[in-house]
Amino acid sequence: MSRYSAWEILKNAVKGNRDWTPAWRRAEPKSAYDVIIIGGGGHGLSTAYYLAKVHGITNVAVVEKGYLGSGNVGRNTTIVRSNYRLTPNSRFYEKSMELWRELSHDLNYNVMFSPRGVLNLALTPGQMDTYAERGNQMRLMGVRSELLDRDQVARLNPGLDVSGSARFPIEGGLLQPDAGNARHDAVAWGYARAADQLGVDIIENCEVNGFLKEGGRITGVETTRGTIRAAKTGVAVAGNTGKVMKLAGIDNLPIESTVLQAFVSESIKPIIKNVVTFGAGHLYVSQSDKGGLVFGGNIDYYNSYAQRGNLPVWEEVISELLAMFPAFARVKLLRSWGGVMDMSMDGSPIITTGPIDGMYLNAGWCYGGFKATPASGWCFAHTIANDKASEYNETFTLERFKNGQSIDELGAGPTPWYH
Amino acid sequence: MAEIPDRISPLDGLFEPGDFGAVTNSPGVEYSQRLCGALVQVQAWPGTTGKVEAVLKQVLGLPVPKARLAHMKDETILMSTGPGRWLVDDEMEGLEEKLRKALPSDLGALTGLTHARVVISVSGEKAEWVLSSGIAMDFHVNAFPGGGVQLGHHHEIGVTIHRLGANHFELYAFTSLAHGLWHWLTHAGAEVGYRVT
Amino acid sequence: MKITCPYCGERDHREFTYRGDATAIRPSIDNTSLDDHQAFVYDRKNTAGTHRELWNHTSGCRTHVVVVRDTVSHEIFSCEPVGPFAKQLARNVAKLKGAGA
Amino acid sequence: MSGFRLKAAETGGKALHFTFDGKSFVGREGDTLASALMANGVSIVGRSFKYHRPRGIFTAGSEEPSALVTLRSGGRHEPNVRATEIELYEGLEARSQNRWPSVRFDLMAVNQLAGKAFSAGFYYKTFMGPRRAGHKATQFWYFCEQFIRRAAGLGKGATSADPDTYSRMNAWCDVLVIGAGAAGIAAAGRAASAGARVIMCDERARGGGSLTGAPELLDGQPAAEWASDAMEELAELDNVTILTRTTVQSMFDGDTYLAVERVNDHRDEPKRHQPRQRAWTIRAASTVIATGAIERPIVFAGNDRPGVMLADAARRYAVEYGVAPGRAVAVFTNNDTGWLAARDMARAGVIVSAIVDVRADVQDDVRKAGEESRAEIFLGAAITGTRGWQELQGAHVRDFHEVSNTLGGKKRFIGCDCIAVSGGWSPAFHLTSQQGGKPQWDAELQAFLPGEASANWFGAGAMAGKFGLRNAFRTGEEAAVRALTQAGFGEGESSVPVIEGDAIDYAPAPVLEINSPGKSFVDLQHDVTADDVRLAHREGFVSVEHLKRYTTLGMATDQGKTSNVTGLAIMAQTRDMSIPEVGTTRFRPPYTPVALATLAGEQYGHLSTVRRTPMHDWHVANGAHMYANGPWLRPESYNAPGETVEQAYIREARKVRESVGLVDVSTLGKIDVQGPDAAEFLNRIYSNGFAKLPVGKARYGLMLREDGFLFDDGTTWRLDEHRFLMTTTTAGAGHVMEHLEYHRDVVWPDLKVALTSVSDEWAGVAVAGPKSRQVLAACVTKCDVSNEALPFMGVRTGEIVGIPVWIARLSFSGEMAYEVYCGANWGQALWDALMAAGEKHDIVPYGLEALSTLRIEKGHVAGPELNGRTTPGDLGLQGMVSSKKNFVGAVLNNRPAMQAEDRLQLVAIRSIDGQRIIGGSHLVKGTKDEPGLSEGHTTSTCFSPALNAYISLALLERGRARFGEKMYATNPVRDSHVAVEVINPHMVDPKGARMHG
Ligand SMILES: Cc1cc2nc3c(=O)[nH]c(=O)nc-3n(C[C@H](O)[C@H](O)[C@H](O)COP(=O)(O)OP(=O)(O)OC[C@H]3O[C@@H](n4cnc5c(N)ncnc54)[C@H](O)[C@@H]3O)c2cc1C
Ligand SMILES: NC(=O)c1ccc[n+]([C@@H]2O[C@H](COP(=O)([O-])OP(=O)(O)OC[C@H]3O[C@@H](n4cnc5c(N)ncnc54)[C@H](O)[C@@H]3O)[C@@H](O)[C@H]2O)c1
Ligand SMILES: Cc1cc2nc3c(=O)[nH]c(=O)nc-3n(C[C@H](O)[C@H](O)[C@H](O)COP(=O)(O)O)c2cc1C
Ligand SMILES: [Zn+2]
Repeated sequence: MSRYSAWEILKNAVKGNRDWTPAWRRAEPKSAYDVIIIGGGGHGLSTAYYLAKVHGITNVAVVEKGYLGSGNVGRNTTIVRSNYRLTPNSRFYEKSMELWRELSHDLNYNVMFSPRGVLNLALTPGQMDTYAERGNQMRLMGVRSELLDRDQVARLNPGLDVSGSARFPIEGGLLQPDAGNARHDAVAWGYARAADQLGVDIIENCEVNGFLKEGGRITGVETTRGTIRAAKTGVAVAGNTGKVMKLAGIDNLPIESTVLQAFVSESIKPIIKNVVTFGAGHLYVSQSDKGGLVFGGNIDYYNSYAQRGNLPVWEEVISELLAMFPAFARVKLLRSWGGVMDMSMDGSPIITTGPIDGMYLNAGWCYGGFKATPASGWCFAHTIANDKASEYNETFTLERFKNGQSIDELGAGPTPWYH
Repeated sequence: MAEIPDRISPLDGLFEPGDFGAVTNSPGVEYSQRLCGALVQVQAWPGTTGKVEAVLKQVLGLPVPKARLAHMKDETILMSTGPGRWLVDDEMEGLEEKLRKALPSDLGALTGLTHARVVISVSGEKAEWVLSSGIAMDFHVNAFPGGGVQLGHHHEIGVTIHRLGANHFELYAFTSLAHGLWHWLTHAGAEVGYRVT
Repeated sequence: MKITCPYCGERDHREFTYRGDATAIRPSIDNTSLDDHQAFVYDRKNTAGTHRELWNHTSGCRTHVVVVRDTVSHEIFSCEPVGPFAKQLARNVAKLKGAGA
Repeated sequence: MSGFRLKAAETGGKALHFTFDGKSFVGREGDTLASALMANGVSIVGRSFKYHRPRGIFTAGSEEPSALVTLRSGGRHEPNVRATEIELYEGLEARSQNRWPSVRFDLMAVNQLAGKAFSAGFYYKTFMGPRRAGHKATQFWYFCEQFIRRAAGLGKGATSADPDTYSRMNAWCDVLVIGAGAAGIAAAGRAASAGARVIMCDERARGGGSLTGAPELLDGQPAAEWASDAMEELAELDNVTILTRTTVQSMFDGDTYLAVERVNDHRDEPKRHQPRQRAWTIRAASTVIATGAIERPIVFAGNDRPGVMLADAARRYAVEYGVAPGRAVAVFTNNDTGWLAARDMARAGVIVSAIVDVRADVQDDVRKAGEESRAEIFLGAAITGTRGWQELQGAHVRDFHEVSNTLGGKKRFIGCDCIAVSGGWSPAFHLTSQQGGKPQWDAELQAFLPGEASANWFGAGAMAGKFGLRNAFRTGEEAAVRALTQAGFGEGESSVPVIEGDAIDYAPAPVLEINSPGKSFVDLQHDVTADDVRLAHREGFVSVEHLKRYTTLGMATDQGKTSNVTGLAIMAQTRDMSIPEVGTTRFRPPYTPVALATLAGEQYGHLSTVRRTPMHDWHVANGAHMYANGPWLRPESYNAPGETVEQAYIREARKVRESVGLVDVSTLGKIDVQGPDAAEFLNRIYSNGFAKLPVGKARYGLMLREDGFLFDDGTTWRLDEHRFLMTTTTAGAGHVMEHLEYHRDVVWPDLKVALTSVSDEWAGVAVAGPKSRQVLAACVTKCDVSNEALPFMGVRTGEIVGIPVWIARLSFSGEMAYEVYCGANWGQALWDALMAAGEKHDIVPYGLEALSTLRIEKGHVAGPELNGRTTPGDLGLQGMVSSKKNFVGAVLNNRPAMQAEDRLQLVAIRSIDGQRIIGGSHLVKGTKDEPGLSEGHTTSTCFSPALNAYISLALLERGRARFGEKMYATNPVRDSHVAVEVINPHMVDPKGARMHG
């Protein structure tokens, strides 16, 4: 398999692009592996990659029920940031940023990580203070952040309504200049290709529908393509955590599945620079390289495993978008879709050994797991390889809910539909 | 002793009589507003519904309407607004005291809402059309007959709606949000023309 | 989705507020077991399929209801009242359904 | 292509003037922009997305991939409008897009030269840039990206707000009929006859669907006339609503549909008082979907040249618009409908130069239609390439063997400036797919059909694969009967017309690509070629969803309406599989792109409603800067001319401590809690005791969430044995109400408690300061306000200027203070009366800033401290957590981590050297340059006139043990680093002498 480069492209172009080979092998499941990762999303694939690359564990299979990247990694609004307030989150997501910055080289795949800046708009002086508090925490943690006033915000994103007569007039905003977005599909494909090159088997169209248990220990999985044994089984199935864990007899988890919708407009020439979020409601928007405005907002407030949402959230999200950018009035919505979110009870993730021997759980990503993809895989690989959390995920346990150490970034309490 | 100052409607200053929007010969809708002399919510306990109904009947001289209906007599409107719950709108003040005497707390609860709502009347040929444009509710007479009462909302503004006739509604709007409701009514009414009286 | 409120009739789900899994029962007021409370607050079956859940008709009569809904297809199978007036309202539901409202 | 207006049509219709790229043209009433451009011989309308190749008009409807223009200007500027849909109006102004400098000569077309290198997925393989560490690693891509972003994209967005308005409509019906073609009309008629409430929507300007250009006679009448009569008759029925120019965009759960009515897009600007568009939310008991079918092309080399279009579109231009799509039209087809298109065009006066059919033979009546068109016939042949520079000049034809899918024989040239292609028909089941319905492949029809119903809908006509007018009418009525049954109605009456005309076979030959040298386009807008599909295959992107994402096939503004099936066919062939084995991608809403403002509806420009207190206008008139607090607007401070907010609030706060001030507290949440069990209920809700609160007394209460964290606070007054008035924070009111109702209904339904929001019933004014009692004494009647009669926390009724009031002696500021409540309609009068009574004490109105300053000085917590992560213990309120009773949150509040000593605890800090402490600071030990890690942070910051210092409340690790410690309040994002001392938060009057006095 060839390395990708501009030179390769030219060479192939001359030959009519006839020599390109599959980005990853269509592996057939073997009967046993050292590690099985369930879920061919961003987290599952990155876990496999770091298992092979960092820990030298290459006898690994990633089993994916549909096509690779068919879950949330393929349907998110691609925001990558580490502008967190609470220390455990801050440390973890900044680790992720470090990995993002090197990722295209590391994978020899351009994941189009684009540090165009993530800007949170503040709409009251009180919100400015809250943002300053967060911005300062970022600085103290070594993460770049800037508090911008109204003029600075407007200069970066000319279409913003900064008239001051708005229902929620813009005061300024918090900018993380090194944050931005990345091309979602490329992240999945890039990890898959790189893992595959290190010997990982990527097995698509293979749904896990049971677990093998011996003496209270998980020893493999049953799938639509047969039984596969493994010394260790990692679960990274995002919105499907509830379903999959039930197969292992875990009936209760601090997770609820809900739908989050995303939207993309028709392509227009570049009009906004940053990823912009609105402070008076839940809304975020950026412009894709293709020119579409990619945006999203609140979850549909009820539990759901349907990958589609409903109209009230459209109306809410789009009204907010136009309150921020009134000039987008006649830009047209092209497509909307939904993804199933694993909302944890405090809005923060879980990367842990257990809850059964031989099993490892990676879940609870809510709206925000795309940006975590590299660090999540890195930490999960560490946890699986060493049977022990790394320093970055030692607080992301299941026990925290029991002992009162929730990591509640929003302070919304154990009410997933408010996170 | 000083005379009690006039009550001021939350719509004062906005509610300007005249014809607006696409009025050609006659407006599609007419709007007017009023404050209630007294507006009182009555809530029965699960076991006392019958007794409360008897009290209401006796004090108001009105039969008690079934769910989602209203009865009117003279200046009094008795609306059913929830399970074991009614709203009494009376032209005269003093209703709350009258009811309180007749209704001890082991029968039910009374809450004065006289200042909490302003009543906006929407009438005319296009009344149903205008209301449908902003309230997610089936206004067809089969679903919402004359004499009916429904609770609904326009965005975050809750409204209790009493249909007096085919083309006549009264909206009980929250005082602090009345501006917003009025804003929408003028927007929606402009297309068919509206008269403010 | 449309939910048939036992008092108001069939309405758009936007008028209702989701209030979570209805199978999670709050321990009684004099139960002081930490485990029981933890289970109630944090543990969820998170069912894929038929789900009993609470909704409140916030933009209508403010009645709480237990809705049985499929979390995969979003089909709604039933809507029963809870709360002090549950019994009274249960009769209403039957009527409302009959009227096709 | 060089279209022109056909002779027969030259005189009809009013002339309408319009411009395209600044050039003036004349069209006719009834034209679309596309037909008018075509009539004027304009053939290049735009440029493609990637290669910037010239693009013409491809279809005659909403499925158009190519003819996208920018319409109007200023705030009405709108990019990416399909010329095939926009109805011509006088003065229409359109521009081509994605080209520079002009549409005929576009410099960006150099992209084509690198065509092979620009193949699918090329970005992923390069632009990684030189390998460098850290931030620099990504800079190369970030740099390149800006150029790529500029080259991509279609039209430009507007830069100013839209002057138009938008509206919404809610509708309910028994039977919704989507599509007003033959099937839709039949369904609506049948449903109406049964007395059902019917709504019928069609996206076109007039109903009739394919009937408008159909050659058949219905009941002896031309189809178009019959259709318009039928539409009129339906429109007259009371139980039928017909919405034209209305596209049903989305099907949602529970038979809820979103439809968009283009009320005024066919006009220069909206009629006065009318919205531009209206978004309908239609809730149906049952639905008939009769959305017809979309024609698809055959892919061949050079098939993107302007002049290549769909056969039915070419036919419609000739028959419906009286415009010849070219001087010489060649038809290329794999099915019979292409032949009928040729015949109908010829009948309308168009010269059809050739009919090329991949099939070796056709039925006699089809052959007859061919003869009537006077075209040269090529059977068992295919177009293998086109000739022309920018526009089409002719095509190459070779023999084609359908079964082996191979080309043979000699290349022949046919002159033509338009190729009308038909690759068969794809039923328009987009709406059902949106709901997750799995389409099913019909091998006979070579098409996906909608598959099983996921909700109460019934397909009819071409949408259900029932082609032909007779089928359309029959299945339309059948679907209506099923829908009627579903909605609880009888069967109604049938009224199918007598149909005279062709009965043809719609099944095409399974040929969707002619593989010959040259660029063959599958997705015309995104420039996805057949080679790209094969490349995707080679690289392993073989799942349809991967194919789509890797090549962007079907992801353009047309969402692949005319390209999805051809793309699948090529992938299927490459994988040596059948099309259904390859599968199809999922359609998602909306059906066609929808203006964002339409979806915001009447909310465009009016986000959430403001809640206003009765004194709102007074505040504004008296210099208040209004500030969003929850849904309310509240005065921040009352600024005298020239005064800054800081100067104003310091003045206001000082005045309160010295004399007296008043503040509007109408925004506090107020809940009427009544009933025999009200006290018990409150006792379970609050963490402190309420059972024994005496009548006529208020108590400050804390509420916890289920998880034991602080939720809200406020005072609750016992007005009566069984009647309480609870107040909540302004922002928390809604959630508290829901919390209470939930517990009453779900947890303790046996308690007799009534809960009613009375926030809007009461206006509230707080009067605070050492002179507050004198102010009240001067205006209150029927109530003794002396310290003895109205002690601290006492609640009484009285009157002020005749207005009945509740007076509660509460203090948020630490001063002697009262809250006075009256009916909201008297709020302003009460305010005026208190202002007048305070005049001789120089009473001042004070805003949120001063309010906050006073409570900070006193160490009272509020919103910023109740951040959802704090416990009563954290805030020094452990004393308010009863250990003698059970209440909501009690058990989980006792978890060890929540009682731990190393938590962040409430303290105050005071600036040591007079430097200002700025909001959002963190508490650290280190220097400005090396601050170290955060040990805590400020929550509420102000200048304290009482202490004459900058102070702040703060949450600090183990804070209560650290009074007296010196630290820094660091604020790097605001560039400050202030030396502070940690102090007890009860800064002013810790013993409470002032408020008890
Ligand atoms: C609309 C939307 C917008 C979002 N926006 C952002 C954003 O802007 N920024 C951000 O950081 N995050 C965002 N997120 C969240 C982010 O996408 C997810 O948190 C993250 O992708 C989850 O991790 P993953 O990639 O491993 O999940 P997935 O991609 O969902 O991977 C899980 C995989 O497991 C597979 N699977 C499930 N069950 C089985 C089984 N039984 N057997 C085999 N395989 C199985 C699934 O098919 C799936 O492919 C968004 C999410 C959504 C839905
Ligand atoms: N040229 C041809 O030969 C040709 C082409 C198409 C159909 N037909 C024939 O015409 C008859 C089809 O009748 P039919 O009624 O099934 O289809 P139709 O094409 O006559 O009508 C479908 C109608 O639905 C409308 N529509 C589509 N999607 C919509 C949406 N989302 N919202 C609102 N409106 C929408 C279209 O504008 C159109 O008017 C059949 O006989 C068919 O074979 C013939
Ligand atoms: C960042 C981003 C940008 C997208 N841009 C487009 C687009 O330009 N055109 C399009 O058709 N779909 C676009 N999509 C949506 C996908 O087509 C698709 O809807 C999404 O991946 C979910 O898959 P599904 O609809 O097959 O369930 C985009 C998706 C994402 C995540
Ligand atoms: Zn209700």
